[in-house]
Amino acid sequence: MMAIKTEPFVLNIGPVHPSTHGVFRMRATLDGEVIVNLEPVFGYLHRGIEKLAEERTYTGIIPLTDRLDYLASMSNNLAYVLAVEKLAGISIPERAEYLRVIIAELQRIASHLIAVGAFLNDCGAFFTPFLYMFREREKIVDLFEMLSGQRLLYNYMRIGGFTQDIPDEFLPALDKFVKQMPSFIDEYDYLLKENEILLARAKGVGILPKELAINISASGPVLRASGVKWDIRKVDPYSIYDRFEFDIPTGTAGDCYDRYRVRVEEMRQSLRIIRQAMEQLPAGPIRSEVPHLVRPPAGEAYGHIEAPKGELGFYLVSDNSIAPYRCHIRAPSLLNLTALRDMMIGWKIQDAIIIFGSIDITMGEVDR
Amino acid sequence: MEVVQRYIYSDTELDRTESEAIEALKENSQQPIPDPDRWLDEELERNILLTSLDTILDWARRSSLWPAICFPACCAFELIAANASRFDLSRFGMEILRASPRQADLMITAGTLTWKMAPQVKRIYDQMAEPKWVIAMGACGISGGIFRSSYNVVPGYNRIVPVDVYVPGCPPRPEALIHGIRMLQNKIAKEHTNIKLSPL
Amino acid sequence: MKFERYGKGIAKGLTVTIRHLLRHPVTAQYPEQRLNVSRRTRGNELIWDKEKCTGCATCAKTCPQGVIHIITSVSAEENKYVVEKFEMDTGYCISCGLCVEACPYEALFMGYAFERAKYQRGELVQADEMLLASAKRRPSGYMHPEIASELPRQTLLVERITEEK
Amino acid sequence: MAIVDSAPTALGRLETLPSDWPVGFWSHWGVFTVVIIAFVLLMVMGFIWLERRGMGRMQARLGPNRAGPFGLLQPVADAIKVLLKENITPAQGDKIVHWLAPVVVFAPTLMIFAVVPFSDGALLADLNVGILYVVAISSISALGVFMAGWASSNKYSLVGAMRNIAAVVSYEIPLVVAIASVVLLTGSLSMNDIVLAQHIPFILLQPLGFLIFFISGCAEINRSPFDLMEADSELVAGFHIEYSGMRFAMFYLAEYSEAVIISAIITTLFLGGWRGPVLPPWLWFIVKVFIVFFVMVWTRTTLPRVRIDQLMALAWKFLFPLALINLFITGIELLTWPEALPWVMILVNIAITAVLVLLWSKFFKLGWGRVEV
Amino acid sequence: MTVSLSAWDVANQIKEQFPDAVSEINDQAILVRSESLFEVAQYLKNRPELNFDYLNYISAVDYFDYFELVYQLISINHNHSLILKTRCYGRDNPTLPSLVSLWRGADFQEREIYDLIGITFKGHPNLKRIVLWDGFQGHPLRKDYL
Repeated sequence: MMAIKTEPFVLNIGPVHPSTHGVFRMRATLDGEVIVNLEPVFGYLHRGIEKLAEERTYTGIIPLTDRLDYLASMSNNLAYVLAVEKLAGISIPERAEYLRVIIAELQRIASHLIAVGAFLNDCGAFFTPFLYMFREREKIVDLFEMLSGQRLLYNYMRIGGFTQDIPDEFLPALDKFVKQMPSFIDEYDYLLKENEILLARAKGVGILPKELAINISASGPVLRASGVKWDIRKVDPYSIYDRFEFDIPTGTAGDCYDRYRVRVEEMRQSLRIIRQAMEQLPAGPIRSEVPHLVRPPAGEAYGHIEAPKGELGFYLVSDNSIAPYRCHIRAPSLLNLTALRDMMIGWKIQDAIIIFGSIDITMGEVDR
Repeated sequence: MEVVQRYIYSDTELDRTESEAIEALKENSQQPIPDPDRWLDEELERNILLTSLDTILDWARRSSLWPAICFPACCAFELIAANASRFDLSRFGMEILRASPRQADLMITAGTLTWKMAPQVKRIYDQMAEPKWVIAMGACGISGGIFRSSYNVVPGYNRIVPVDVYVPGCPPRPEALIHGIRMLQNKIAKEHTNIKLSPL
Repeated sequence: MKFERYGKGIAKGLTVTIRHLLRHPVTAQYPEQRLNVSRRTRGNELIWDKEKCTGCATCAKTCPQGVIHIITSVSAEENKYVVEKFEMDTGYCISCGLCVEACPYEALFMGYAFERAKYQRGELVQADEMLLASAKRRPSGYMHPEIASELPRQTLLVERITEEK
Repeated sequence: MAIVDSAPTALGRLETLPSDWPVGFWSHWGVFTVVIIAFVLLMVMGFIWLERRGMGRMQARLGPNRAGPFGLLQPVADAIKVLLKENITPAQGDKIVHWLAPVVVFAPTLMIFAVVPFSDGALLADLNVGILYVVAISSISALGVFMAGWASSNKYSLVGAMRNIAAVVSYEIPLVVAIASVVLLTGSLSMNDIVLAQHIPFILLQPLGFLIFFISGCAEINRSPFDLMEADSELVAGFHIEYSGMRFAMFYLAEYSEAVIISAIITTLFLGGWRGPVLPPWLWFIVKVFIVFFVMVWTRTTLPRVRIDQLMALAWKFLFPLALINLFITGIELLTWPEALPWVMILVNIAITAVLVLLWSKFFKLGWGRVEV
Repeated sequence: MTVSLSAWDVANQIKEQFPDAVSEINDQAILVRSESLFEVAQYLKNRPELNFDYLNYISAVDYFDYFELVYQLISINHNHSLILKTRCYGRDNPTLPSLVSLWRGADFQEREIYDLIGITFKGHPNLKRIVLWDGFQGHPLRKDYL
């Protein structure tokens, strides 16, 4: 029998591709449909945020941080203001702490909704779960719009608290949302959790072993799906997270399905935290006295939070001027992609798409 | 399967050609492309020019604007929100997001454009079949927005593609985008087309 | 694929979509049906109060990217600044609201309207008289609670019962 | 009749069909050609409208409602716009093949309607090998798809076309075997006779056959969950990625007219075709076609896409053996109890289907994860 | 709570092994000589009491005279952290050992530093520009880049 001569070919997936969640590019070398090599190419959304931050005031950077992970602007704001507050030694009022927790958890739900919806969309469920998730996200966006006046890039947090106190109609609306949401999560689970096709597509695909996950500095749901119980909210509680009861959902296999499930469970846990925070929310001021132009003493600080995508940290170096000397961003999306090549080699293009979708990245954060 | 050595390591050849394309485009697009305004003159004469065939054609074109995929950054999510259940662009027949630029009519430039991305966007625009329109969505699309002073950001899509409608905002609300799309539809309604049927 | 559950999962999914078919959609048909935006909305323009403005240019200094151009001259008789030109580019503004927050004389507001699309790039630059408040250019309640309380209540998707539990 | 008599002898064989028509063969031919083209175009528009509106409602939104009343003119607007868009041929593509491919894809879909009965005897050609003709002709479009994929000189389109060939070749087999069991029941290959034989719809007598036919039909025409050749989120637009303007319109049309065909054949084979009380036969036919298509829209809205090796495995490991067993059982039933009461047979067949599907589901293992094809 | 290990204690442990490695110690961080960075990192990772298996982030700061690299190491098992710093002198061709062989999480971060600050990491398997294109002039995050 004569052997057929075959040759691998290079397929460019991206930068403009429906499933690259922005402008990511993968140079995949394929043998038939099987990926034999893959090289991620970044930088199509590199806007130089770290450089721009060096020439802006500490407050003026907050709009920049909005645009990092634009699906979780509030989390970015939170991470940044925590870093600055650590750097300048500012304490914030109790009410603001609670509101920060509520808002950060709402933002986590919103971001996970998109992540889960986009992942299912990548699996090929023709926009339906995505649109359902988007509808739910719209409710959170409404709440955030009520607070900040914008729908996507909120710019709501300030060093020392918030811009404005929450309006009167916020808490009743939040209460309604918290009551409605669990039944929606159940409904989504009913829609696709046990779907045979989804199980076949996602289970056992794109396995990220525990050791590798730690070694590549993965964080967030990607790390937890691999079975590492590592959540900054628990292991290094920032803000007032040590006052709430919640569990850290972890996966076992570290495959796409686990990552999807971990996100869904985290949404439930976030609702739990919001409920507790709403009960305990004290009255009082919303912002501590902070000068208009913050001038932290020379030094350095690293503030980090458990953002929806993973550990988001800001490493700030101050030289006692109104702008940071250096603002380094530890972007979870970028680091989670480190093992992309290992996870994808040997799988088909279709798997590559869902593996990529299950990592849940935002290009604004990857490239910065 | 044995894989040829050159596929394993990153392909520097591809990097070099990409780099050349970026530099060339950067060189050639230092000035903004003027906004198309020929249709404004046509508007004056449209009573004479706009035939009933044009009316039907323009109706068809504005009723089924299929957006191409060009979603670099943040505004994309307001665009998707406009497409999603609550605002539902599909009412205007726009829910078919053609992933292939060949079949799309409208490019909604949702997001910051970097120089590294610029050749790709230019290419998408060139690949779109006539007639085609561009909506510059958001501050980054119009002027570079907050990132204008950055070393890697194109100050506005009108440096590389002609823009029909500018929708300001950072990001614009979905309603604002729909308003922009309706403005574009009004513009299309006034266009006169010389039909040249290309052979099948 | 492994039909461990004999296609039960697929059937469950099908029931969810068919139930949605019978529910009322959540769509607001925009040009006809409008959602009330947030009272604090940061619309696509600035509203400038010429009377209150002292020309201190705090807004221009606070703006993270220098959208606002303000040219003042000193008026000898009244011993104060006279604003000769106040210009901003809505196509460049990111509506972050920092200028409104910073203004010490409450002379600057975010706009309430958002439909500000234009056909020409040049039309997006607004100056002086164009920035004043009018019936079509209402200020929003961002950082101005007294205005916010007069604006209509925001439409919320949570309050609309779209699905029975 | 004089005109029929003067018809060329080559067509003489078909002459027997339309003896009751006023001007004989030619008018029959002319009327039905026009009717079929109009029917296909209208049905495609109806399908596009149904799909977009129905899918919209299932996704908690409205769907197109601006162009015309209820958005009914949306497909018309799309059609006019697409037809008058620029035609682009890739510089490195094969020009002739690129030009020919849409025609090769679209023409067979019209041809199939020659044998689909709209009412008793109301069909262009009552071929005595009708269903065989359908199977034969419908495979031609796969060739067109491959031509398109290859001539575009685009990797995505090539991969899409490859997938399509693989899917069509695999799913043709369970499809034909499922048809065979229907043919066993009727004893005739003619579509008209198949409908006439259905005093009770064959979906009840052949539930397993229907299931197999429906799944492989969906796969054949690349409806979700088997829409691998277009696979929006993976292959961008699949084989027609480089097509624009009128040629893209032909692909779009072909895609939906294939859906019309599969719906029509399912209606004819399993749902009793044009049979039904009260309403006129052609209306029953259209209603049934729409119902079948609605189920396709429904599954498309709900289900994720399968992987290419799973697609293959489903055809070869699940559907093919089941189809064979179904054929075997149908044969045995016909031999042993030819006189059995229909309702007994219905119960027996449904029970057999349930047992078989459950059993096969138990044994059917693709294995999670990596599968080398 | 992630415990920040006392830099003095850890520095003493390092000094036992590598007497010349540590050049400066303050409350938060240990400053290591760039030549012995790799050995120290390897020691920190493999020593069971420390077991820094997680490289949280790498940052580089341009101080005109030198570039300061900041490594935050975390041990998932012991839940403690340590900041390791090193300095890299010279602006023309600053070079440091790469830590990719220890923590693969360093991969993209080192590439990014190479791209934006212009520090070459010896031993990195695929050191090329990550976010900018090949022909880009200069390194934007350097303080003298305009």
